[in-house]
Amino acid sequence: MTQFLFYFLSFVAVAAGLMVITAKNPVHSVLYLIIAFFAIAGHYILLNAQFLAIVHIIVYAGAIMVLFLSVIMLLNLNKDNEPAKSNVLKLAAAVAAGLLLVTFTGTLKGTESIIASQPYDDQIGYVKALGKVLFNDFLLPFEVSALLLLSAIIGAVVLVKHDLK
Amino acid sequence: MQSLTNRKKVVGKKEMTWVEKLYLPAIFGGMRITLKHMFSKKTTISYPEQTREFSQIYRGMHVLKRDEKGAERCTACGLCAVACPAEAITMVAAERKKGEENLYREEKYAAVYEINMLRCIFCGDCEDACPKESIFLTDRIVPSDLERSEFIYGKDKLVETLENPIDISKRQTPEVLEFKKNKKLTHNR
Amino acid sequence: MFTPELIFKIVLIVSIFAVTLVIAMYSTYGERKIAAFMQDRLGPNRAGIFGILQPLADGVKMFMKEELIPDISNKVLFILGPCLAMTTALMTSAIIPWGSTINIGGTDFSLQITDLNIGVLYVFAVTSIGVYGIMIGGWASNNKYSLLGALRASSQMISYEIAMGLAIIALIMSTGTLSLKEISAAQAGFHWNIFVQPLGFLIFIICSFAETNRAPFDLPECETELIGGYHTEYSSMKLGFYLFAEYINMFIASAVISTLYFGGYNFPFMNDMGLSSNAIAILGVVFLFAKIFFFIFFFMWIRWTIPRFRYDQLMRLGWTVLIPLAIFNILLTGAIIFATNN
Amino acid sequence: MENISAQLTQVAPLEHYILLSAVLFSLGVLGVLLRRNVIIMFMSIELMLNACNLLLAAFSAFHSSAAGQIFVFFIMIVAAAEVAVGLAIIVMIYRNIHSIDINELSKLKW
Amino acid sequence: MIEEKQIKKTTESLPFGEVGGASKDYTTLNLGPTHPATHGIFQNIVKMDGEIIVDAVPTIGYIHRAFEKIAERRPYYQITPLTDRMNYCSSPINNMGWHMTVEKLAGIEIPKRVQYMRVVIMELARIADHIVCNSVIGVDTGALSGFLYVFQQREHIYEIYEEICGARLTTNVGRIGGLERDFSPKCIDKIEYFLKTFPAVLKEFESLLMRNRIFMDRTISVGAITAERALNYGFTGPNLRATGVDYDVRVMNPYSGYQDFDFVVPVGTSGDTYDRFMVREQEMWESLSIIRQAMDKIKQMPEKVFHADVPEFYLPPKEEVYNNMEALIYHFKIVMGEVEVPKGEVYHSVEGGNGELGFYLVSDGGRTPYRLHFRRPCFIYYQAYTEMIKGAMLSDAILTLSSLNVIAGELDA
Amino acid sequence: MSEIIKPNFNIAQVPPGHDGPGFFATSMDKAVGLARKNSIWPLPFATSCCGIEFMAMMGSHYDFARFGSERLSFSPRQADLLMVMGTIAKKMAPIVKQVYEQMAEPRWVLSMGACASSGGIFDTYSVLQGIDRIIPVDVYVPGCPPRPEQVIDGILKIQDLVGNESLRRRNSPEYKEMLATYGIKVD
Amino acid sequence: MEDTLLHIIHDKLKSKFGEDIISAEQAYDFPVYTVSKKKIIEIISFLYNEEELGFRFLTTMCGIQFPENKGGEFCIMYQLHNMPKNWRIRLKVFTPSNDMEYPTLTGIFSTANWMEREAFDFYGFIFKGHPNLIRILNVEDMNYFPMRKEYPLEDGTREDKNDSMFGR
Repeated sequence: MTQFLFYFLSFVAVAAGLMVITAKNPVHSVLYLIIAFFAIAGHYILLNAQFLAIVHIIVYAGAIMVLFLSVIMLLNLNKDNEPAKSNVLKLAAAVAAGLLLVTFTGTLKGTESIIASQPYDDQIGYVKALGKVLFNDFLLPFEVSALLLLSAIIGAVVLVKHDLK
Repeated sequence: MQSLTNRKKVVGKKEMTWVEKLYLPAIFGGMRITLKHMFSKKTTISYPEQTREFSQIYRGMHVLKRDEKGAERCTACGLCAVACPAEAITMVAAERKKGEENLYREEKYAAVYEINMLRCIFCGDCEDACPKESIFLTDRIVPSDLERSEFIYGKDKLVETLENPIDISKRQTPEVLEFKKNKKLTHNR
Repeated sequence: MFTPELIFKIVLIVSIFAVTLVIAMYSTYGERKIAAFMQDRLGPNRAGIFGILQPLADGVKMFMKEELIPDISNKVLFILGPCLAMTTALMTSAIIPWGSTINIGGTDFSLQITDLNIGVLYVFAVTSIGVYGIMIGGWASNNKYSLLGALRASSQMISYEIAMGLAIIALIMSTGTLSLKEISAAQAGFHWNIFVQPLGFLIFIICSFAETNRAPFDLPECETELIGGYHTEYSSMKLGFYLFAEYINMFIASAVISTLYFGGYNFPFMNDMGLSSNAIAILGVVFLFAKIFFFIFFFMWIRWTIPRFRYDQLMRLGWTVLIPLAIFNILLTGAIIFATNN
Repeated sequence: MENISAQLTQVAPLEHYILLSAVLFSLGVLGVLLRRNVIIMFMSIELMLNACNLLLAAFSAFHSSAAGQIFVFFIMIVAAAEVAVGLAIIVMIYRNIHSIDINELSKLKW
Repeated sequence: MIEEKQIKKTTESLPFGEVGGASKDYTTLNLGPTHPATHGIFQNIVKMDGEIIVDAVPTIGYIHRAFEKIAERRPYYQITPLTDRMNYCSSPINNMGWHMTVEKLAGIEIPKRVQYMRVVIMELARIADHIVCNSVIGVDTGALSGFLYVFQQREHIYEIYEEICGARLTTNVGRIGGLERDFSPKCIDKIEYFLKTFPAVLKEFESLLMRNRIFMDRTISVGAITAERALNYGFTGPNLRATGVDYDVRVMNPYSGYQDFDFVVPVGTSGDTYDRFMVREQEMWESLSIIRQAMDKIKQMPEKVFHADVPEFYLPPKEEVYNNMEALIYHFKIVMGEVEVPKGEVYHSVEGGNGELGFYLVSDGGRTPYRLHFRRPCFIYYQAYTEMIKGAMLSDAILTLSSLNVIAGELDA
Repeated sequence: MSEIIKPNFNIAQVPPGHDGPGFFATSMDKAVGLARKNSIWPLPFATSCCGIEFMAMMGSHYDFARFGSERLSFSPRQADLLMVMGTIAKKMAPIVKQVYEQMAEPRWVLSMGACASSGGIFDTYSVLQGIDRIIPVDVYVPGCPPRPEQVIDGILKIQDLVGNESLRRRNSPEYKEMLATYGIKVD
Repeated sequence: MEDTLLHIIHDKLKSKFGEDIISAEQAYDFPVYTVSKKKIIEIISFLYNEEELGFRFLTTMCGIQFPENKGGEFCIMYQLHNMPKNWRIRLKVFTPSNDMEYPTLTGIFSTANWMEREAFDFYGFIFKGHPNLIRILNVEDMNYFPMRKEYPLEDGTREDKNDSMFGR
């Protein structure tokens, strides 16, 4: 049952990912990407990381993709007037990506099988466990990331401000 | 610009006090008002069951009056048609024949009298124009209908029936009512 | 397979589903009646006694209405929009604790479909994807008014979600849990969170107005400007779904507000009256619904009282008033927790 | 629910997660190479980031260490910041050159 | 949204200039002719950058009914129903204005009592007009309840109209030379009742909106126009007064005995929507006080004077028509339109609900006017709308429109 | 469609009453009609004076909401009843027709007031002499403008029509023919 | 006062424009000046700018047709207002029917824009220099000028009228 779920979600994620890059209409791309994200959220739940899954949905599906969608709507990009690349380039791109995949697979094949190094702990995905780690071991990165977000907000506002003189 | 009338009074204070800037007082004030209305008496008149009082001089559906003896007052003089800004009134005059004195008051009468109710704007000019106390607007309303042709009101719908005379005395001035008591005058005979 | 618990859960799911739909249906009726009463009118009173069948009439009419899909619009997305709106609106009810536990034949059954340990975040996630219904529908309509409505909805949603999240963070700080069940349980009796987090409550309720697209934040559909906003091009039941979703959202928002800030199923002196636990549970459900109905009424009351914002004013209110206020609230809560713990 | 998911990691081996991430990452790369629409390229980058996230979460689960998930959060933060700034740049570029074709941008001048 | 075809047809030939360089990412939006916010029918094709309006092209004439042409074919008294349908929110003012124009041409002196009765009717009409305008501003901001509260009062005004003339909206009240009948006791009661109940309701309406920050934010400095531009655009009435110019025909060129009344002319400061709203609110209070004064004056005057003694213009009383040959001849002559109007041209203006409502009448002595031109305030100031909404947001444009109180019937004539 | 899926087995003969507008159909019609007539959402196409009287009708004294019709749909897609109120000039006529065409079936039209029904006093070069020249009108309400009572009468007439209408009427060839005479295409 | 107003303005205009002021008369409460078409813009801008006159408000303007007045079949009436002094005057400009061109007033009064479009729509006056001289009230493809006396009021589509008896 759960194994089936894993393969189903994997299939959905890959298929949706494929549609993202092939869909003509940017809005469709966005919607497929959202589907892919939901599939990944499903994987997180399978991995017992519920908090991560929910945050993933809130951040990616709830915020980032809404932004994408609204930018596309704002710029009125629903016409699929994107000039296609030449077939040679397309082929080259496919070959390059395929080679990358092959490399990855080869690397994976080369390593010995990874075995769980520690006994499985199903509590790590919970808020309490995460919070402890985050605020004990990763306090500095946490603060830095806050700064990063702040600067990103300021940067975005400055960029789209109409006539900043 | 200088004042033109020396009666100028500037209205529209635009500065908000800090209390007003908080949004909430005005919102709560408004909510108090709406809540008060929620429990107040409702003004609605449930129309088909209840009817609203019409003014006695309301300008609704026309009536062609008969006199006391039941003869039609209209003499087909055409003044109402001339006075009608919508050109909604048409009539065909006819000569009264012998033996019809109880039907028609004057020697001439309207054989056909039609008002196009869809054209009519109920301005009351025909009532003003009538010199024979014949056409009056009443406080009845013209019903709506499904077919356009239904709105050509002929004499069948306009002339009051003997059984149900329509009282229009409230529309008339006291002078006219006084005048009508004088039975010697030709108009009242 | 069919344990009593599972059967109870199924019964619960079905009944919550039905109750949600019925309440949403009758919210439309309630809205019309309340609006009428607030405006010295009578409101619908021809369909059934006091117009009680009005929602049914509307529903049947909309089902029987011709489906119009504009030629140029994207058919799949056009249909997906209202469905998504409806689905996301219905999803949240799964984690709301509708009551404490009820004891049938010696077994305790929780009156909650599922207790997620991150329930608050779940509510948050579902509302945040709720906007897709509006955006997709508005975009697929291929109509400028709809598009404007969709754009307004998206930016409104993003802006007010932040303030809402910050308000919730302050609440979580004081309760110490993300589970709605625990939050409810912690408010037993009269220890409601509203007394702990009044400012947070204010921010939260304003944001829920914005998230449910209710006046004064009904910019995505405001009738006088955008005709119908995102649902301008929708007819028949697809429109019905949109309208319905709004009322479901309102119901769910009221339920969440009641649960988070007004004690959920708790009511004053619940443990002092010497009632059996089952009686308390049932009374709790009644009280929860009373609270929910009050908030639904409150939503309508506001709608028929105050004017709506302008788009940029709404943004300004969100970014320059509510978010700083919410951050201040967090700091304040933190300070108080720090002070009381020491 | 907990005891069900406790066995889950045994169901799908870690290699499968790695492979899935690799495929998704390659798809992202393919998207960047294939398309000329900046927004879609941007989305492909998001896809690549998510592939990494998935991998990190899988490692975290298999190593029973929360650090991997914490990394995912940081990646999400970076992604959010990136999207905010990146989309702002795209909007601005579009305002100026009325195109989001990557080839138009290669002039580095508008 | 509705007229996709229409937009396409119109946008092809739009006289939009190139605004700020390339115009590719501007949206054109078709407001009207059936947009809910255009109370009445006119079309505005607005060009927007996001929600900021860059340019607008108004199209009018959607209910052009050729008033001026009809007027050339109708006898004088039949033009009154036409004027009803011009500014239908305040038709009695139009009726009276028309009667006064003809009276001015024919040199008819109107007794004071009739003048005051006319003032009462006209001020009631002004209140009705301003009620519609101000409450519709409320509706367009989203506050519906206030609208329904004041509309109940408007129903009272309609009841009064009904007692005076027998109609609710298109009143056709009065005749050349006076009114057709005296105020009935019931009518006077109703006016008194209205004077008693209206202030409380108006207060309530004001407290719903006037100091509400949301409303103030929505209206202050929205759709503003300077006094100078307003005068250049020919603004009159509340819209001009909102800019600070206290031009009021009732004070500048008093007619119908307005010089005998004590009232102030409310003005605004910056000509924005809030000022227009406030000026109208204050004018309702002033109108109330004028009605009170007029009613007091009417009560002190001898009853039964409701028209001037002009048998060649004013229809003789019915009892005489029925019995008196001379009266019947006059009656026929008047109804046939054969009244002796002198040759000449005359302009008369009244302070209509929306501003100076002028009648320019050229008479060749015939039974119909030779040329009748209406100075319709709505028509004149609506062209400033484009200028007023440039740079504003879509919501502002809608509020500006409703606060200008453009009445389509008057706009298109 | 029906030709492809022809059942190759014999089914019992349907009694005549059940074919066509038989018993079941009519009671269904009645129920739907009852629902429809209590939920008529009007599209107020208000151009002039009558629009102001329509406002009075929405007001507290008359309260249109009693008939379940207070939800005005300014979008023609959602409206059931097109209320044309006020003068329709020739410039406006195509727009009225377009709005009618955009409405979803079933749709009804109420022509309110003299101007919309017949042109009223405006027998001029610029005014359409009655909207029934461009769209089919179900109910005419006379008056200039009609009193709200008259309009409510008209609405009651419309309700009667709606309540008694067969569900099949809108698909019938007669109906399509009728629309075709107005030059309105049916799909 | 009106009488003097008539003369004050007449003197000023006469001394400035001489022969272009064709006539001056007092009609009811308005001084009416008939002026020549060539100088109309100069006259109005003089009335606008001159310190003492200051006619800064265009109350209304409209076209009139006098078919019997040969050589001046068409006329445009301008009505100006000096608000502070409450002076009002009317200017009339006649033109023969074969020369419908007028200079535009939009340079001085913005409000003249639509008024001129209306005059064009009704009578066919051509205002040279008008920014957007197209029909305003009537449908774009109308091929006549409806307010001219020779055209009927009705379009003949009315069916429900029977005016054989009292026809106008």
